Formats: sequence, C-alpha cells, structure tokens
Amino acid sequence: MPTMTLAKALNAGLRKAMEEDPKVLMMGEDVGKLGGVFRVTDGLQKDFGEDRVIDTPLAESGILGTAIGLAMRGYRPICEIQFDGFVYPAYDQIVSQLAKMHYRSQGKIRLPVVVRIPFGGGIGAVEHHSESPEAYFAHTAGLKVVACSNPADGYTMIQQAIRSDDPIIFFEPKRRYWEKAEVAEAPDDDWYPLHRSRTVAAGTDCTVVAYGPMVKTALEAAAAAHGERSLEVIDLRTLSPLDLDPVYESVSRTHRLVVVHEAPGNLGLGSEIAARVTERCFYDLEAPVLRVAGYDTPYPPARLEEEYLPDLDRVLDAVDRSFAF
Amino acid sequence: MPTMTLAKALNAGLRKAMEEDPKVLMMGEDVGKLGGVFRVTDGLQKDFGEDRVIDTPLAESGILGTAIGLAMRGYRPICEIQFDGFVYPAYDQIVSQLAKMHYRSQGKIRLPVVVRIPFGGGIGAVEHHSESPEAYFAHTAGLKVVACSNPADGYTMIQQAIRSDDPIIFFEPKRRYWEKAEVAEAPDDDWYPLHRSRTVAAGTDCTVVAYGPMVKTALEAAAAAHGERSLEVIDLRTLSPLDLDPVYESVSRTHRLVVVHEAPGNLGLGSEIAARVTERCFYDLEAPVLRVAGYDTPYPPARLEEEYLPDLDRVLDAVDRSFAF
Amino acid sequence: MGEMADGELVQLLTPEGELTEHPEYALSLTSDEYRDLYRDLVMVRRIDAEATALQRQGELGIWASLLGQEAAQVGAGRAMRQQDMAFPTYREHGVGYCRGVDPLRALGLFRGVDLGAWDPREHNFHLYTIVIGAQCLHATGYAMGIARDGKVGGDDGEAVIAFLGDGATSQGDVNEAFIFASVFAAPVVFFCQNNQYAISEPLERQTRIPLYKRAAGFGFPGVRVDGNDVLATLAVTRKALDDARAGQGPTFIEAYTYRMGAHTTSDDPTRYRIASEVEAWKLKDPIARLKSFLIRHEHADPEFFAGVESEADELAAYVRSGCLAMPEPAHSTLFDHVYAEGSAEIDAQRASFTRYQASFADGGVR
Amino acid sequence: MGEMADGELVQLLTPEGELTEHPEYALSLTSDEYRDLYRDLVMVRRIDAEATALQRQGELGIWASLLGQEAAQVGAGRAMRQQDMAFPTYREHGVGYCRGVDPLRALGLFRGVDLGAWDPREHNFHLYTIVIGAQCLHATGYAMGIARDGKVGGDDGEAVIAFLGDGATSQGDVNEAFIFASVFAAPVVFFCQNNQYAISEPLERQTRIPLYKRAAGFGFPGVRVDGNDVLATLAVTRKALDDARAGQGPTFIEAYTYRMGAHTTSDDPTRYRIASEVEAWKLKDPIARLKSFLIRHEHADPEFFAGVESEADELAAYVRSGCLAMPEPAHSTLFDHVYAEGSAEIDAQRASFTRYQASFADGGVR
Ligand SMILES: Cc1ncc(C[n+]2csc(CCOP(=O)(O)OP(=O)(O)O)c2C)c(N)n1
Ligand SMILES: Cc1ncc(C[n+]2csc(CCOP(=O)(O)OP(=O)(O)O)c2C)c(N)n1
Ligand SMILES: [Mg+2]
Ligand SMILES: [Mg+2]
Repeated sequence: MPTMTLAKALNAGLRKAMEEDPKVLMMGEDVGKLGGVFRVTDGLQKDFGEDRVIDTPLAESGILGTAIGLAMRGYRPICEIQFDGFVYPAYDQIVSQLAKMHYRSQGKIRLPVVVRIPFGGGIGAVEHHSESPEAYFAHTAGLKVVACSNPADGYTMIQQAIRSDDPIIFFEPKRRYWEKAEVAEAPDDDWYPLHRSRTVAAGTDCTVVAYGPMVKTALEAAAAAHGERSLEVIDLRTLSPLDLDPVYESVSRTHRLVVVHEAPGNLGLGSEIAARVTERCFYDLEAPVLRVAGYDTPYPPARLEEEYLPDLDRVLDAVDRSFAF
Repeated sequence: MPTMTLAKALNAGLRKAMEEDPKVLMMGEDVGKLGGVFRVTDGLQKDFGEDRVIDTPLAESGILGTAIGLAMRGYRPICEIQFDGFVYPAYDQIVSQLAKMHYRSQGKIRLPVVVRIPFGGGIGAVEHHSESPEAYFAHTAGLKVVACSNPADGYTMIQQAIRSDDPIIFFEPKRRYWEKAEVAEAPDDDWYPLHRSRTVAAGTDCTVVAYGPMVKTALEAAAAAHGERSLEVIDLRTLSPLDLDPVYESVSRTHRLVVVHEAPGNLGLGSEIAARVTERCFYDLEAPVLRVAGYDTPYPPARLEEEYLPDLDRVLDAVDRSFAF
Repeated sequence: MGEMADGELVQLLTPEGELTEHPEYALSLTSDEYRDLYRDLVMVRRIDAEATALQRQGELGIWASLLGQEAAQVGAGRAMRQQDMAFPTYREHGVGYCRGVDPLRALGLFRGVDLGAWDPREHNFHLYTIVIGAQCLHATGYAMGIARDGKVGGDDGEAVIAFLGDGATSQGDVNEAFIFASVFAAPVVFFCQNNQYAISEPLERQTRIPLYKRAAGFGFPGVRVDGNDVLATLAVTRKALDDARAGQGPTFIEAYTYRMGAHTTSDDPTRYRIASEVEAWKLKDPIARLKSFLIRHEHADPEFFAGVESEADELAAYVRSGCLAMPEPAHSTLFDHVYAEGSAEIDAQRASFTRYQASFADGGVR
Repeated sequence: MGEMADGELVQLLTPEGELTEHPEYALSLTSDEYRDLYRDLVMVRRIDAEATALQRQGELGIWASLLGQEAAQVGAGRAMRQQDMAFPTYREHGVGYCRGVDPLRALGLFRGVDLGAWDPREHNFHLYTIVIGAQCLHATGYAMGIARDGKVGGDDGEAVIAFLGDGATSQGDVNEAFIFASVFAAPVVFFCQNNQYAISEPLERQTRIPLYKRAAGFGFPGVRVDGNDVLATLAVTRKALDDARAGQGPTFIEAYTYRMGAHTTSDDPTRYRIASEVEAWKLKDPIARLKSFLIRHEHADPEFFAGVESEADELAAYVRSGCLAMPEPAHSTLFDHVYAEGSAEIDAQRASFTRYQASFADGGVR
C-alpha cells in the first residue's frame, strides 16, 4: 500500500474489517454521509449501506448502550465518539456495562465493541475538543485501551481491535490525522501484536516512553538530542493492560526514564508507569522516573495550548533533570 | 458532643451547615422522607422542609446538572449519590461542567457544590454498590476530592466542604458508617484544615498511607505489628489536591512507604503517591513504594470481597516485602 | 397522582374476579390456560416469599421482592414467544421463572456467590441490570440487531421486551432508548411496572402526568394496563410484541401495580407510606382475583388449588435447600473472565494472589 | 419530515411579508418597535458575517454561524425581560446581542483567547455550552432556584430560557431537564431551534414526529413557531416566559427554521444536503420578510434602511478591528482560576512553569 495519512490508514483498516466480516458495523454521529468530522469513515456508508454505517441520534450513552445490545446479538459495533470531550455522557455504559459484562456473565457474554476516540490537543480547537481522557478508561478493569501513533499502526491496530473479543477503547491522535507515512499491507501473522509496546528508536542514555500524539514529539526530542545524548523511545501502544517489559529492559540499560503524555500529570498514565518501573527497576534507576505531562488545570484556551502541551523542549528539559539527579 | 457513629456525625454536620446558611440545600434520591438509604440525611427534611431537602427524580445527571444551576443562582447544593456505582451517569456534568466552570468563567462563576458519595466495599452488597471511583475524580482538574475516615472528621469535613467555594467530591466510607467514636464540637478556627493529610499513628520503621475505609485497616495493622515493627500511619484525607508533605517528612525518617486503598491498583491513588514520593524522596527510600490495592478486576461477588479487599494481613505482607528489598 | 381516570386503564378481569370487555384487547383462554396462569402466579409468589425468608435468616445478602407484581410479570413473561428476548431489572424473578430460569440461579446474585449465573442465550433472558435504565438501551440495540437480521415482518419475527420501573423513566438512558427505538423502528416493547414507588419516592417525583403518555411524544404508542390483572397484561403485551415482530416498532406499556412489600429487604417502607394505602391495594391482589374467577366460573376445583399449593411447597423446599447448598465461589475465580482474550497482567495478579494465599496455608503466622 | 402540516405552525408574518392572524398569539407593535426588530436582525446577521470572514482569514479558529436563524434568536432574545436568564448553546450570538453582550466577547472562545469572557450575571446570559444539552439542566436548576427564591407568581417574577438544537433533543440530559422542570414546575422555557440538521444529520435521525410534540409526554405544553418569523417567535416566547414567571411551569418551543450556512466553518454541507433545499429556504428569509412588511406598510423609509446599513457597517468594522486587537492571554493565566480557593499544587506548578519559561529568556539554548 502507498504512503497515506493516519486518517486514510484508519479508513482503509475499517474498510478492510467491514469487508472481511459482515457483522462489523460502524455507528456514531455524522459517520455516514459526512464520513465523520475527520473523514475517517469517508465512503463507508456509500459502500456498505446505511444498515452497516449508522448515523445515530445525538446521544453518546445511546450509542454505547445500543452497541452493547447489538454486540449481544452477534454484531461487532465500532462506535465513533466525535471528540474526546464528548465521551463522558457514555461513561456509565462504558464503565458499568461494557467493561463488566464478560466478568459478570462468567464469560457467557462477549462484547466485541470498539470505541474510537480522536483525542488530544494541538489543533487550536475550542474547549472539550482537546481532552486526553485515557486514564479514566485505563483505570477501569475489563476494558482494554490502546492508542495508535502513526498510519501503519493505525491501519493494523484498528483491524486487530475489531477482531478482538474484548471491548477496546481506541484512541486516535487527532493532530496526527493528516501526517503521512508508509503503510504496509502485511499478512495477519506478521502483524505486531495489538497489546505490545514497541521500541521506536534505540538509545543508550535515557528511555523516553510516549504514546499517541507524543510519540512523534519524543522522536523529535531524540533527534534533537542526537550527538549529545542517545535517547531510546518506546511507543506504549497499549495503555491497559500495560506492556512494560520493553521499558524494564530498556531502563536496565539506560537507568533513566521520562514518560510523556498530554493528559494532566496527576493520576495520568505516567504515574502508573513510574510506580511500576520503580518497583521493578529499583536498583537500576539512577534518577526517579520523571513525567512530562499536561498541567493539572482544565484544558486552556487554544492560544495557550502550546504552553500547556508537552513539547520537544520539555522532554529535553526532563532528560536534563534526570541527568542532574 | 457525645460519641456517635460516622453516619450520625455526618448527619449532625449537615444539620449544622443547614442551620447556619439558608442557602445550603440537600438533594438526591430518597434523601427526604426516608432520610437516605444510610439515614445520613435522617430528619433533615422534617426540620428544614421539602424546599431545602429535595427528593429528586431518579436521574443522577439531572441531580448534578440542576445542582449546578442552583449554585449559579446562589445556592449551595449538597448532592447525595446513593451508591458509588451510580455516579457515572452524572460523570459528564461533573467532569465537563462542574469541574471546569470556575476556570472557563475566569472565576466569575463559583460552584460550591458538594457531591457526597458513600464508597467502598466490605458490606456484602450486590454489584455496583462497592466501587471506589475516587481516582476518576482525582484525575480531573478543577475538582477537589476528599475522603473522611472517622466520625470526628466526618462531622467537621462535611461542614468545611459545604463552606468551600470549590466543587468537592466527598467520599464517605460506607462500611464505617456504623462505627462510633468521640466527636468534638470545636470552634471553627481550631479545626484541622480540610485539605491536609494527618498522621494518625506515629512510627519509625515504615510509613503506611491510607484514606477512607482503609485508615482503620492500616491502624489495625500498626497495632498488630506493634512490638515487632513501628508503623507510622497517615490518613490522606484530601485526595486531590494531594497533601504529601507529611508523607515526605515521614518517609525521610522511615525510608519505606506502603500505600493502601480498595480501588484497583492500576492508576489508583497509590500510583500517583508512589510516583511523587519517589521523585521527592529518591535518596531516602530503601525500597520502592509498595501498593496494597484492589485487584484489576471488576468488583467481585460479595462472597469474594474479603479476598479482593486489602486487609491487615496484606498490609503487613507489603511491609514485610518492603523490608525484604 | 395515584388515582387514574377510568377508561385509561386496560382491564379484563375486575378485582372481584369478573371478566370485563375491552374494545381493543380481547383474550379468550381455555380452562387449562387460565389454570396455568394461576399456577405461575402462585409459584412466583412462593419463590419470592422463600427468598425473603432466606434473606431474613441471613442466607441472602439482600432480596428485591416482587410481591404484588406477580400478574404484571407473569402476564408479560407468558406473552413472550420462545424467540423473544427479555432484558430485566433486578426484580423480574417472575419473568425469569416464565423463561425457564432455575430460581436458584436468580438467587446467586443476592447471595453474593456470583453476579448472574444463568446463560442469557439459553433462556432469552438477559442478566439482571442494577444500574437503573441501562438495560433499556441494550434491549433497543438488540432489537436493532433483530431488524438488521431481517427478523421482523415475517413469520420468523422476533421481539424484545425491556423491563423498567416507574423511577427508571427519569433516567436519560431510558429516554435515549425511546429515541433510538423510535428512530430505528426497533422491535422492542418497554414494559414499565409502575409500582408507585422508586424506593421511597412516590410517582409524583418522576412525573406529573400518567407515565404511559410519555411514549406519544417519542412517536410510538403508550398503553396503561392493570398490572394486577394477569389477563389484561397478557393481552396487551402479546399485542405489543406481535406489533414489534410485525415491524410496527416499539410500544410502551405501563403496568399499573403496587409494590406490596419493601423496596428490598434493606428497606423500611413504614418511613414513607401509610398502611391504609397498602390495605387498599390488597383488595386488588392479582392472585385472589384470578382465584375468584377460576372458582366462580368453575375453571378449577379444590383439588386443583390444593395441588398447586403442594407444588408450591415443593418448589419452596427446593429453593431453600438449593440455596443452602450453593457452593462458595473458589477464591481464584476472582480473576476469571476479566477479559475474553486474557491479559498477562491479570495472570500475574492471579499468580501472586495464589502465592500469597499459599503462604498462609504453609502455616506462616504473619 | 421537513414538511409540516399547516396549522401546526404559529406564524404572524408570511414569507411574503404580510401579517396573518393566529387565534392564540397576537402581537401589535409600534413602528418603532418593528424597526428595532429589523435593526436587530440586520446587526446580528452582520456580526455573524464578519465573524465568518474573520475565520476565513485565519483570525478565528472556528465559527458557528447563525445565518438563517436571526429571527428565532432575536424573537427569543427580545421576548426576555431584563431579569430573565438565558442559557445558550454555542450558536446564540443573536441572543447575546439582545442581552447586551459585546460581540467581541463572544469571539474570544472562537479565537482561542478565552473560554467565555463576559460576565453571565451582568447580562443574565450564561457562557456558551458546547457539550450538547448540558445547559438545559443548568437552566432548570437555575429556574428551580428562582422558584425557591419566591420569584414566581408575583410582579417580580423571573424566568429562564434554555436554548438547544434539534439534535440536542436526543440527549439524556435534555430529557432529564424536561422531567425536573415538569416535576418541580420550574419557570423555564426550552427554546429549540430546529434548524433541520445536527451537523450532517437531518431531523429524522432524532425523531419520527414533530419535535414540539415531545413536551406533552412530559406534562407541559409544546408549541411550534415559524422561526423565520420574528414576530411570531417574539409573541410565542413572550407568552411562554410570562407563563413561567406566573408560576405555570415550563414550555417547550420548537422554532422551525433552517441553518443556511455550514454547521461551523469547519463543515462542508455540500456533502450531505442538496442546493435546492437551501434555495427553497432562501425564500423564507427572516430579514427580507420583515423588510417587505416594513416597506409595504410604510413603517420605514429608505433612509431608515440606509441608516441601518451604515450602522451595521460600523458594527462590522468594530468587530473586525476589535478582534484583531484582542490581546493574547498571558502564559501564566493558564494557572488562574482552577480553584476558587486556590491550591498549593497549582501554585507549585505555576512556579515551576515560570522558572522553566524563564530559563529560555536567560538565553539558554537547550
Ligand atoms: C443509576 C442508579 N441510581 C440509583 C440506583 C439505586 N436504586 C436502586 S432501585 C432504585 C429505585 C428504582 O425505582 P423503580 O425504577 O421504580 O423500580 P422499582 O424498584 O420500584 O421496581 C434506586 C434509586 C440505581 N440502582 N441505579
Ligand atoms: C455531547 C456532545 N456530543 C457531540 C458534540 C459534537 N457536536 C457539536 S454540534 C453537534 C450538532 C448539534 O446539533 P443541534 O443540536 O441540532 O444544534 P445546531 O448545531 O444545529 O445548532 C454535534 C454533534 C457535542 N458538542 N457534544
Ligand atoms: Mg417503582
Ligand atoms: Mg440543528
């Protein structure tokens, strides 16, 4: 397959999944004729019909709740939440129903529902359009949570998520939707597993863990540090359950770790990663795990988001601070 | 004042707040005639009338949303959520509206809303009645989150929360509702501040941090360890913003820390505390911060909750493991 | 509130046990069928009574009694066809009975040994839902699936029935379910047992007008039926399910009834309602009513009634002994079924839990 | 859908600019008042056009245009009394104008310099709400507060008006607001601008029957008014607010109108609707309609229209220059107002942020 944007790659992945399994449905607000506000579902309703690409009433709890019912009936619904900040009306259905059904039914009910959420800031949007709510879901037992960071992963990960029999919250870094990269059409068994982290840049001096939109930022930091310091960058990919083995291994060599995310620092993914890595690598660490994250404020007006969001400089600053320890 | 149960102490605190300020309202399901399913609001409707103690329609988002409107009108609503597991339908109103209003209005709108939530397990209840959702709120900028652990704190903290001009999520450890202790009627300025942690048992060998229902468990562990090991127990009280100064100070002496909560470990309060304490006390710690928490499963059937919930033995086991490091 | 205009209410059997006519709903049953309904009512009440007793004796953590609502539940349950699917709240033990769910399975949740142990597909009876209203959306989605499967409008039509309480009508989820059901013409019947209370709150905390009128504003019919009249409930629900199967979309049924007991065994209704109200409703008892009818019209003789009684005694004994014999869940099941496809993290937690528990067995005093 | 039965719709001014009678709603205004309404419409449209232009030129991040909905908004805005409170969505720039909010303040959110900068209390016009439907509950709660304050039923009555779109009627929050409003007889008017679309979704994705009928099922009146008719909208809203102030409880108003432009400047409506539909609605333009009326009935002369035009030009110039001159928010304001009573944690984060930023100023290349 050619070079394509993340939005196109997700679209191609959705299309492939819908071609392969007639039980796969797409549902959400404006996903049909419009193709979604980010055009991720562009053309799908035209090709698969209104019965499989469903423009729903404007009600997120309704979308999730009916998706659960459809899944009980044997369908594999993919719900699109239009923007991160609009997932909260569906929170009860996700946290109390979707997450718990397999457990409470002792495995008798499987809910292969994928909830796609464009997330994160950096696009100059108005409030509620730049949130990073991943920790709210990662803290919820029974859900699996992943975030893609690039077109190739977008294409494969969305298909893997759809095939999974577990409910999956699928985060898409909206500010990377328009960035292009090569996407390889690979036979299934060559695909990198969905619930694995991946080292995306090798290095020796300090490990940097990121996911979603911040992977690119971390890679840019590694490039900027090049010559001075060698940063190893790990793309987390799976936010719950976490796959920290590559991180432990890396830290055992670099002895330093910086975690980067846009979500507020307090109780963000960074805190869990810091806690676990410290527990596992206590004698390896030459500095505490440092976190570069959004501040513990509501998401600010767009003109302040550059200050709010972690960037290359803040990552490098944290690396400096790690070495200063 | 005499010895009383936590439920009575909260009731007395609510009554006092309602007497002092006619703008204070109580609202929720069954809070009126019934006095709440835990009788925390017992007698309040009788004494303050149906206009101030409001039995609402059965709709949590409606309760929170109208409370926000009442607060805009100058009232100080206290919302009761009947059980922890029923707060999620109100999640959007709490996270997107209540939490953000002061920030987005640049301080022009204050929402002095208290959301009371009986939380935690240990009472043999059916599903959705034993959840510990505090991390979902503590991760949310703009909210303040507290948990009381005993009658004396219940009495004062609820009044302080009502007086606060910030929205406060107020967690009450439901399995401690019926436990009695002395409650002192103190003049306001002698009161211990709401947003402060407190050392509730002095010790020298290992620090144990807990909140809500687990404070008693931690104290029992300290008593059980007595003679062998001296545990210092800190009652967190404020879950967001955190007040970790007493913890840093304690760890600088004990060099070890165990954090205890009922909520699932993954991204629970323990992870944030571990991350921060490690950052601040990196050279003090002789072992990584260890966490004793609920497992990362949905809350199990009641007959398994003893296995699920942290108890004295698990706390002591963690202390042992800390020393084994 | 509480009082209704006559004529609003569909009734086929008066409280005195006389048949009445209704222009839209007719039902004519054989003596066998009448007797079967009576048997159902008695069995369902007996299961409920036994569970209440078991709770009092500490064998159940809590119990949500259906006392007074037997006719509403049996009427609805018996109106369903095999292929129809039900989504209950936590109180539909009577519907579960009609769906062939072993009453013992329904006790598991309340005893605390599981979170719902029957196979929803085997009985086309979903697990109980405790979060008020949530199941109405599941039911609607399931019904949307039926429509997508082409199982409406033909001989192989299927329908869904969602149970909810009067209090539940205030939840956003329930109203969203109405919207989805209407917009997608989903084959779903919303069966609301208006038992006059949501725990302590009387109906007027949820609505100022009769509940069945809510539906019209969403674009589908609403009917109020005497929920203490098993015949009327059966007829009305049958018609609604038929319509749904035929592709006519949703119906809302308000089964007007009364919760004779406490909300659950943890509740104390004397705090919020007066005895005379309960007494008045006793006169409308669904079982007594059908019994008068059976006797007066000689559909049943004393033997029959004696037979049903002893059958009920047996059932109660079965429930009791079965409850006491229910195995405790094994500790390690705590970690079962968190994920369909597993998780290394959960496996690790299970392993460390097992090690930890073994450390006690080793005789270690900690 | 889209077509309505005649007679359902309250109209006082035909698309051709002729007055019509309505049995329940009458309105007689002075020439001055008619002209004032016309001026409002023109000003509101001009502000909107200027904002759209500013967005195209990169000065605003996004803009939600009200083009086509001027009459609905001005009718509603002018029906309010000083003491009434409005809770808008993100599109009620016209109502804001009527409430005396400087249009520049409304631009801040869209320019990204703030999240709403006017004082809601000063104008009795709350901040914009983007999460669909959430404000309906706030409005209801505020109205409950009015009732508690005793400000209904007397001369000092106050009322609330909550704005919402057709799409919003599907949200649980909106339906819960109907329930609370009804149960507590809150003095609130739900003013729904049915502009036929929720972004790309036509009305039939939200309902199968006319929206105004929704209200009856909740126990309060629903009215459909021609939202392109400023006179009818004014009359209907005035009546509803009067009723609310008088203690009659809520009313639902469906202002039947059309979104002439894109959902926002980020949207491309050609993907989901046909040009002929837009053309048909052009014939019902709210401003042209009032203008015909003013001319035919000699309420205004050419000077008046010229004057309004030049006033609008001035306003547009003010909006443009004011927008360009809007100060950037200072970086440290990021940390302002997170809490009313402050937080040591936020103070610490601000301090470390300031130190960090200063490290660049020090000329340090990192
Ligand atoms: C979302 C939610 N909120 C609160 C509760 C607590 N609760 C359990 S039953 C009940 C009353 C339900 O009343 P109704 O819908 O009339 O059903 P009934 O119990 O009368 O059958 C309440 C408030 C709950 N289970 N779920
Ligand atoms: C809870 C929520 N879900 C989704 C969105 C995204 N969104 C913004 S406007 C809109 C359509 C609203 O339609 P309608 O209520 O008819 O109002 P209109 O924009 O037509 O004025 C949607 C889906 C949102 N803002 N909030
Ligand atoms: Mg009820
Ligand atoms: Mg619209």
